[in-house]
Amino acid sequence: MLSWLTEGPSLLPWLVILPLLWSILSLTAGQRLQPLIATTAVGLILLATLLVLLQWLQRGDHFYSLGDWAVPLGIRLRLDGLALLLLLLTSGITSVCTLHAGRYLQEYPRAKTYFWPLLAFCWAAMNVIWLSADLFNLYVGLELLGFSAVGLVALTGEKKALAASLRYLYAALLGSLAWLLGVALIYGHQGQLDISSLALTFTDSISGQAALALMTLGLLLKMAAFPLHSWLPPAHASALPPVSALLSGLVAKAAFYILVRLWLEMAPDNLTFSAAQLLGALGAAAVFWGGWMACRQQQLKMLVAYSTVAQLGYLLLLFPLTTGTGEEATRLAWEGGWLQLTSHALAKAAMFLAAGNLVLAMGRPDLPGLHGAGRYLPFSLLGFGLAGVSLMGLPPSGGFMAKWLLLQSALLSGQWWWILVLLSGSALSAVYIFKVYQQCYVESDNPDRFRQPALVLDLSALALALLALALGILSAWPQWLISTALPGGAA
Amino acid sequence: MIDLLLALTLPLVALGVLLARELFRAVVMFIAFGLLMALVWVRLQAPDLALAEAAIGAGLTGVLLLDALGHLRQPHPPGQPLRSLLPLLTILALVLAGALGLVLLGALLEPLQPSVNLPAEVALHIEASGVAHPVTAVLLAFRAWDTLLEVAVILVAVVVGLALRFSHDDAAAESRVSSPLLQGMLSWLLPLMLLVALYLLWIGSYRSGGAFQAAAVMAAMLVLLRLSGQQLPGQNHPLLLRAGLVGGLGTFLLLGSVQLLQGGAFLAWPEQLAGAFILLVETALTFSLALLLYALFEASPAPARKGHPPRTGDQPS
Amino acid sequence: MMLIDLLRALLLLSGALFFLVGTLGILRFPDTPSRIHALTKVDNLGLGLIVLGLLPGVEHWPVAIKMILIWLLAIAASALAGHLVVRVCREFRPSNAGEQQDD
Amino acid sequence: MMDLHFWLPVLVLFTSLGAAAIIFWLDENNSRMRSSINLAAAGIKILLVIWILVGVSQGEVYETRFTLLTGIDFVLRADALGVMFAGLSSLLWLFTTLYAIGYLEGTPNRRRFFGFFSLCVASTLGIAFAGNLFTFLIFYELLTLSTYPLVVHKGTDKALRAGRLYLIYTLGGGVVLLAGVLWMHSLAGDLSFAATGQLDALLPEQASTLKWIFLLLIGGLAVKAAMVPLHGWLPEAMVAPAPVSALLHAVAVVKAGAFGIVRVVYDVYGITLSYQLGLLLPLGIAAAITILYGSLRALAQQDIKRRLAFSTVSQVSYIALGISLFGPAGTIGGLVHLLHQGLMKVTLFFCAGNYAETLGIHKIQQLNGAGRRMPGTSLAFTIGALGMIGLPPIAGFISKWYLATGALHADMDWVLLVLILSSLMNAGYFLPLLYRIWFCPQQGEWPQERVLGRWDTSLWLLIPPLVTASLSLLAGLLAASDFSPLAWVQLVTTREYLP
Amino acid sequence: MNTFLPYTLAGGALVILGLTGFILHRHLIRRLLAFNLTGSGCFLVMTGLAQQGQGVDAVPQALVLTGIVVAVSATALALVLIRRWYHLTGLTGLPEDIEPELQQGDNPAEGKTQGAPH
Repeated sequence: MLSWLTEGPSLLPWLVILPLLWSILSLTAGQRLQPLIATTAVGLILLATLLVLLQWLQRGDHFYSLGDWAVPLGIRLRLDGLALLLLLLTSGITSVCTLHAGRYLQEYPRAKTYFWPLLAFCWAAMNVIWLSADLFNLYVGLELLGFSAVGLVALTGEKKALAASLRYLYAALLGSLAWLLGVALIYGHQGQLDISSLALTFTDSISGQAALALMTLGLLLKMAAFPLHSWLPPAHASALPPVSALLSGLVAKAAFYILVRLWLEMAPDNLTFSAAQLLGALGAAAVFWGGWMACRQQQLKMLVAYSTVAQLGYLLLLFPLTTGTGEEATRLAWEGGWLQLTSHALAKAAMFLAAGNLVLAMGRPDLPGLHGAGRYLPFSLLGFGLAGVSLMGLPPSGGFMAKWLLLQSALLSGQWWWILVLLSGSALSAVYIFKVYQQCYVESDNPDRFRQPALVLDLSALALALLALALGILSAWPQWLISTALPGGAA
Repeated sequence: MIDLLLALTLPLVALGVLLARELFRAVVMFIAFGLLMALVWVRLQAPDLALAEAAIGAGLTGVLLLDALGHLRQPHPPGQPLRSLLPLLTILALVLAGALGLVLLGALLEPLQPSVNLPAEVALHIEASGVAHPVTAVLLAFRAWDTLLEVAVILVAVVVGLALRFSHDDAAAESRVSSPLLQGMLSWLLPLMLLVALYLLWIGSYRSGGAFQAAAVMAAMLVLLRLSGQQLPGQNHPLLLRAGLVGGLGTFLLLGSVQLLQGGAFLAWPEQLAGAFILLVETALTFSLALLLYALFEASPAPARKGHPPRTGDQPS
Repeated sequence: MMLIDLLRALLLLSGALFFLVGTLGILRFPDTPSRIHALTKVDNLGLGLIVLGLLPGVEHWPVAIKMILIWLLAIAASALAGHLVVRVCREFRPSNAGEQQDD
Repeated sequence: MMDLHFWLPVLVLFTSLGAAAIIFWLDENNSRMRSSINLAAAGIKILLVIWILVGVSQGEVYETRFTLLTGIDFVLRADALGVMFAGLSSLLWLFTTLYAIGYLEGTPNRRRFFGFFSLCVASTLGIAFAGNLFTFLIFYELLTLSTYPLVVHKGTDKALRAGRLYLIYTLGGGVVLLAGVLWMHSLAGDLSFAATGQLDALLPEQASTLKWIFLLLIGGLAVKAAMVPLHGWLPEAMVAPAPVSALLHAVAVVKAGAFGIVRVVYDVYGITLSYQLGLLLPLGIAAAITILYGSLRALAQQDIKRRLAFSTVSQVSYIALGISLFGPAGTIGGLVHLLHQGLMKVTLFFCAGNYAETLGIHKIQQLNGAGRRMPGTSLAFTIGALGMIGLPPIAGFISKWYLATGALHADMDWVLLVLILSSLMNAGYFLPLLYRIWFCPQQGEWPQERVLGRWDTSLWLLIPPLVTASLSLLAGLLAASDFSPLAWVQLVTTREYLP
Repeated sequence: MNTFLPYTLAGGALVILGLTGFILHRHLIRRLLAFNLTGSGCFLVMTGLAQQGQGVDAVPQALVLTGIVVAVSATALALVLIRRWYHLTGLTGLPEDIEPELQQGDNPAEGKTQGAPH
């Protein structure tokens, strides 16, 4: 076994093949077979992810040349600690979402047929992006991800969902175009597309800067950074809960992931102090604006969706905190940023699942609909609460650990203004999260309208929330995983 | 000279597309633009792209747009196509565009210093790829990963289309054009198109052409059939149709995994049989892609039928 | 040699001229049937002339056959298209007198 | 045995954590099971704490430690000071639970209440055992979170408003504390609490930074300790059910703030360093102001619970005052008051709850003649109130005695004045109550009388205040014995002043 | 200056035009047209620029072929959504763009379509 892990072929392609196979099968098989296929596929993908983890533990970072064609001609997959973290995260969250969806979709018989293939495509696309080291391949991956996500949002065919998905699609398309143009410039000037190879030859030129700027713009649009965020809240709020969880938890992170690879890996020398500060400022603006808008929402899912805008803003603080701030501050910010991503992914997915359950249970999508929910204390409410703890960055949660690291980094690098952003952002998130909690304690006039959601719905939300919480206590391992991928500093 | 002229025409036609008063005119201009693009690809010595652009970019996209247009009224009064809500936004957009234009100009005119000579690499390895035509080699050997995912992209679009199709109204109930002359013409045009498609598929391994172009021709054939009101073979077997839709991706995956299962790399073709494998993949792709492209057209939600106009209660005046 | 070149130039030029005229016709003629007239007749003639002008220059005979085939196809297609368009026109004119331009 | 030393502090936490988990899982109507679990957990916890207590007094070390992030450890350690606080909370938790079971009998949402109640105690014990600032911060915030549902338990507008206010104050304080901890951490690394502080190495160039950090830390903690002007939440939070008030005022929240101040002064900075940096005097002045202001406000209140609340504001600052007096006597006074005030205040709140629950009494004027109707409750109330004033032989006297001695030792004579003034005011706001209870005749009907059993009220409600009242009496009477709170505090103090 | 440069520049111009149109237009199909124009511009830049440097290059051609197929998929996907949207609302633009107040009046339509929890 051990020798197979060290010497056997890498299992990376399976992480994409399996979801693709799943989608093919679920498109051709009948309705009755879907649960079986889904279970098998999720099981196999989880297994593959675990084996990939074991392989990585044995042999460390490695590349996988597809079709045995070497770079620059071919495309290669790249596995490092960061990619592995996201793979694990994706597998974990998506399988819980699958579990949730399996039960939840019984309410939506029509959407059910095409939900599974789209979900599988989405999964495949995410894995493609985490593993990809090729600029154009990332374009295809982004499109695959964007289309399947748009499809998932539109699945209910409701008016709101359609408007939201159209908005989402157009934003995604615009973002992809900007990315594609950047790729075109880079290929024209550099003659290659592999990120790691480009890192060696990337020079400070007009075309290089223009390409980076374009790609950054596209990615910012795709990750809904302020002020390009307006497409996100309706899309995430109007989708089915498992879809929202997936989108907010994982899909929105893909663009950020690429952004980091781009700047910190491909062109670290091109990131000037002011550019990094600008990115950070956008993040800060998102934190405030998203938080403020979340406070103003009356619909539960809209509130959660705006909170995503705010939380994604924190991620952008990674750039100012890693640019020219010294080794220790860079390390802290790097770990803090990715830990923030991880904990937000878990917490937000939990929160959307829980919110969906609560809406289902209470029969109303708005905040006053929650009146009296505290009486029944469904696990979903508990899940929502625990996820909220992580989002607020209160201990003991992953969110707290992440913010702690970011704060430390800011303090160490003397950029005290980010401390203010982090602290006041946390306060702002406390406001909107307690706004929800508070509703649950109000006694309702009609206590009997509560409808207990199925246990699996409740538990899937709770499980993710507990994971987000546990990340606060067990963050040493993820932290180590992240630290192995520190660009430049790993060696 | 001709290049300058053509290059100058392109933005002008594009401007026409954007500024056309009527949407229909804009779409027609767009199709013309697509055909111009095909010419441009010829001038850029990319005949594959010319074929694809004409068939897919102009042809299929045009048909899709026209078809959609037929089902949409125009709530906006014609004229003022560039009407936007905020004048500020307009100014902002123009300033942004200007800035981007300058940057782009700078980037495009900068001297090129490629660090890698990829065409040389392609020429070096084409022998090993199993095909003689470089574009096909890139698509199905060197960067087969992209192509695989690209097929998935189309499939996603089709799946979304299927998911959003109205179940209650059968699209076939629509009035379709039919005439004896058309039927007669089709009866010898269709086989010809099939022949052309197969020819394109076959030629792809050593000259311009390949799965995508062939599929586009085949899809056009299917669209023609559909428009002429004929039943498609297998139309009443949804499972068969779906199998056809996923067949390309499935075959690609399976053949790509052959080496993987024997301990090799994913998407690596067996050394001696590379050409055959690629041809197999291409054949499967052609048929499947044809169905997919056709399904893009077909899967669109059927329109409201005559007498049942869409609810117009909240239509802005 | 000279003569052939001259002839080819003449053919190509007149072909282009026919196209120009046909295009003018599409733009200027008042109603659909007359526009179709311009399209089907004049443009096909122009295409024919251009094909004829190009024929002497080809090196392999299959190419020549292909060009002629293309011409024939274009003629057939335009005839059919014209026929269909006119039918649709006739179908729609009496019922909706120009007010329903959206269908 | 080594394993047990590692696991014991966690185990103490887990008794209430586990209880919380089970209670959340149980059905709302299964109150018998719920009560059994609550009481069993409370009992087990007390036993475990006693075990630790004995061990610590014999010099054993119980420590749980693992790494959270590089450079940051999660540390639970039972030292003398922590065990002192843990002992108080676990003891009072038992009585508060008993009381709460009786108090909430038949009301809705009990599952939620007791679940969070247990969580709350778990976090309090976490605070007690926290071995470094970071761990302390974790449980400090957790305490905020787990008390919020209790404060808003009734779900009325008033409760929600109080909850909001509570959050604004405590989360704001949490943020300030976080800033302080963060700064300290970046300056001095992972600071485990140690009896003598460990910042000496940083002097003198970091002196002013250390002062700023001190301000942040104390500022954050002062919110929970309800020091003026950060006390606004406490009187508002009185809308919560009586057991919650007991919890807030005596067992957990306010005490956590005060305990945090103790930790910072003694175990982070070290009393000597704090003294050298001149940090003690400002702290003492702030405490003195709070004491006087709280008493003044208490005098003006007509609502019993609000009067008690302002009394808490005043009394808790005795602890801070004691800390700020450099010298063992002052320390003893402050720390012992932490225990004594808990016992006495919890008694008072139990009694106030009994009056409200049984007779519907909320205002002071309504108390007339209550002594005859509810003799047991009134007896307990009297003991608590007299103790608060500082009358011997009740526990409160001991605290004030040591505080006064400490003030003299520390050459801060003005403190004496504060103590005297405050005691006078204590008398001023408690004696009228006692007078009304015992000596005024009943006027008309009780506002809302319920007959619960053949005693004053139901036994669930009666026994806890009687026990805590007798405990506060005993703590005063037997102060000189080896098992009194005073004795333990003296042990703690000798360790703090050891070097 | 070679054959490819004019096309590269034309590609740049197309991108600018298309982007401006994409931002300013409100009609969804017009925006789709603008998207396609921008896409074509990108393709031109990709091929043109690469071939300026290294002569005829199969790689960008293959990439553009992929891009064309992706673009047509995008167009089809968008059209599906537009049609469905139009069918439900009679609108050809997004509500926020056309009439901001439409949003508010839109809420009661929540459970209108199929599949609402029963």
